[in-house]
Amino acid sequence: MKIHEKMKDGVLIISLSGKVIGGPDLMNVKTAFQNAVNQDIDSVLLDLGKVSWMDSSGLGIIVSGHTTLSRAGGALKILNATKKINELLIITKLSTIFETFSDETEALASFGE
Amino acid sequence: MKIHEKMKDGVLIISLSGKVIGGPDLMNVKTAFQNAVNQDIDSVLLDLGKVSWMDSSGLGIIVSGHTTLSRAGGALKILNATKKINELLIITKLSTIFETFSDETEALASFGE
Amino acid sequence: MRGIQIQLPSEFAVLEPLQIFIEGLGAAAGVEEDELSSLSVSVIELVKNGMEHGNGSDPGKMVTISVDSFDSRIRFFIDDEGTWAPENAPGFRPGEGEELLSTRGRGVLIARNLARWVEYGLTPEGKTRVTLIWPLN
Amino acid sequence: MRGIQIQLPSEFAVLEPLQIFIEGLGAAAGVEEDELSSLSVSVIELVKNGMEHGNGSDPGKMVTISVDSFDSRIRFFIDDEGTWAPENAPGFRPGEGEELLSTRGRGVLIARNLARWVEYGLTPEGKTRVTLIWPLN
Ligand SMILES: Nc1ncnc2c1ncn2[C@@H]1O[C@H](COP(=O)(O)OP(=O)(O)O)[C@@H](O)[C@H]1O
Ligand SMILES: Nc1ncnc2c1ncn2[C@@H]1O[C@H](COP(=O)(O)OP(=O)(O)O)[C@@H](O)[C@H]1O
Repeated sequence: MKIHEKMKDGVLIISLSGKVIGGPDLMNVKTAFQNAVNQDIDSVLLDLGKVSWMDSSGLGIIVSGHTTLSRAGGALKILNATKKINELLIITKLSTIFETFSDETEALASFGE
Repeated sequence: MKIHEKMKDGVLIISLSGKVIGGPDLMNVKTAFQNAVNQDIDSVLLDLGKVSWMDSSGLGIIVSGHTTLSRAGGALKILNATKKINELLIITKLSTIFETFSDETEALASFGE
Repeated sequence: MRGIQIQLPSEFAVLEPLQIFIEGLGAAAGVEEDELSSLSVSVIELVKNGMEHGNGSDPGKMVTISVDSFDSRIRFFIDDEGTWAPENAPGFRPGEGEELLSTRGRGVLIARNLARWVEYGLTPEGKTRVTLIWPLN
Repeated sequence: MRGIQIQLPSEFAVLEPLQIFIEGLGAAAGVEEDELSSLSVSVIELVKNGMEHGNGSDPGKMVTISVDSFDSRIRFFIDDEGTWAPENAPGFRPGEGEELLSTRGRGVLIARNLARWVEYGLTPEGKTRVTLIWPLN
């Protein structure tokens, strides 16, 4: 798994790529969310478009990011969930919690609303 | 493994790609050499540039192609052996048997000499 | 394919190689390309549970995966060295309300949904055995 | 990583999944990226031999691969259900002349060269065990 971060229109876009599988790697994602809050960034867009494989450990990390940001008064939204990830979100009812987008511009604009 | 065949300048170029691993797949390569002989084609260039993995089963097939073509008065030459394949050719001394090329034009021209 | 057995220490480092291996075995047994990742997710969820809950993440304790294919289905046994107790096993359905935001408790739920057939039981020796059956079309 | 064991039926269909698994385990154990395929070629050569020569390609007979990593090396045992006899084992050096054009007899040679340490022996029960030791830098 790789993590890439960039700021755009006041939103931190965190992009994951590769396999999001259980193990120490996942701590880095957790840290990325925590760092955002520490830097007073409260709008985070998580781009999952390049994630080739993900399981419940990945969902756990996303939920923990949601909690971290919500507590700080911010929001975590999801961009480019693959078909397989959408399936996981639906099975676990997390689809009722997360706003998901397939278009970056739309996703970024939604934070201003 | 995939096999692709094309004629160029009177030479049959057989290109393998993917993994050349033991199993029934290899019979298709053997058949390709035999078909060439049956069609009176005696110059065959085996392109290994896209082979990602190969073991002794692959070498066995190449040697059998060499034998099939030599018996028919023809020749089998090798194009684009990867570093790993070259290593196998050297370990097994097959490098003393096979002409290898890294340039298609040069390889094709060599059949006319 | 009958008699495949994979014994692994309870270390997360083996999960990624295992995931690819399971997909490769699935492909060889005839699972369709676009179902392979659902198969591997299901198996990995159960293997992680065996490592964590069954073996307490002790690298000296093993999870053993047995794979056998039969007419139109593949059967996986995922055994660990613990003894599973039904009363300690929530997580078979999605949480509601606050629980929905738990960072855990989704593994079995996901495996059951993707694989459709996942049963908890015990080996002849009384250790935890999870059985997953994957139909082949 | 200690205690990994992979039992496989003598069927060529398992070789490709195994090849990827071995590379994944090698990577997790610290084998360098560009050495991974040499490792998997070596192991696959020995596994194929176990299937063919040890088990007579009987899918009911198993090859068992044990993988343990120690300080700066990984050890593989490749066991089959036969009993290897030294006098039946040519192929440890490249043939000369006509023999060079044999379609077979290169597996052990390749494994020995790529892995540098490959030994034939017997398990405590007297079955064939090939030991391959791969150094880690
Ligand atoms: N192999 C096992 N051995 C013992 N308990 C298990 C096992 N698998 C699952 N469980 C129990 O079922 C619960 C739910 O598992 P799961 O849905 O995968 O969520 P999580 O692993 O995140 O807790 C676990 O917390 C555990 O109590
Ligand atoms: N596991 C084994 N059990 C019995 N004999 C073996 C085993 N491995 C190798 N041999 C013997 O060593 C010979 C050389 O093996 P190898 O170099 O791999 O070439 P090949 O398998 O193509 O014959 C085999 O033909 C066989 O006689």
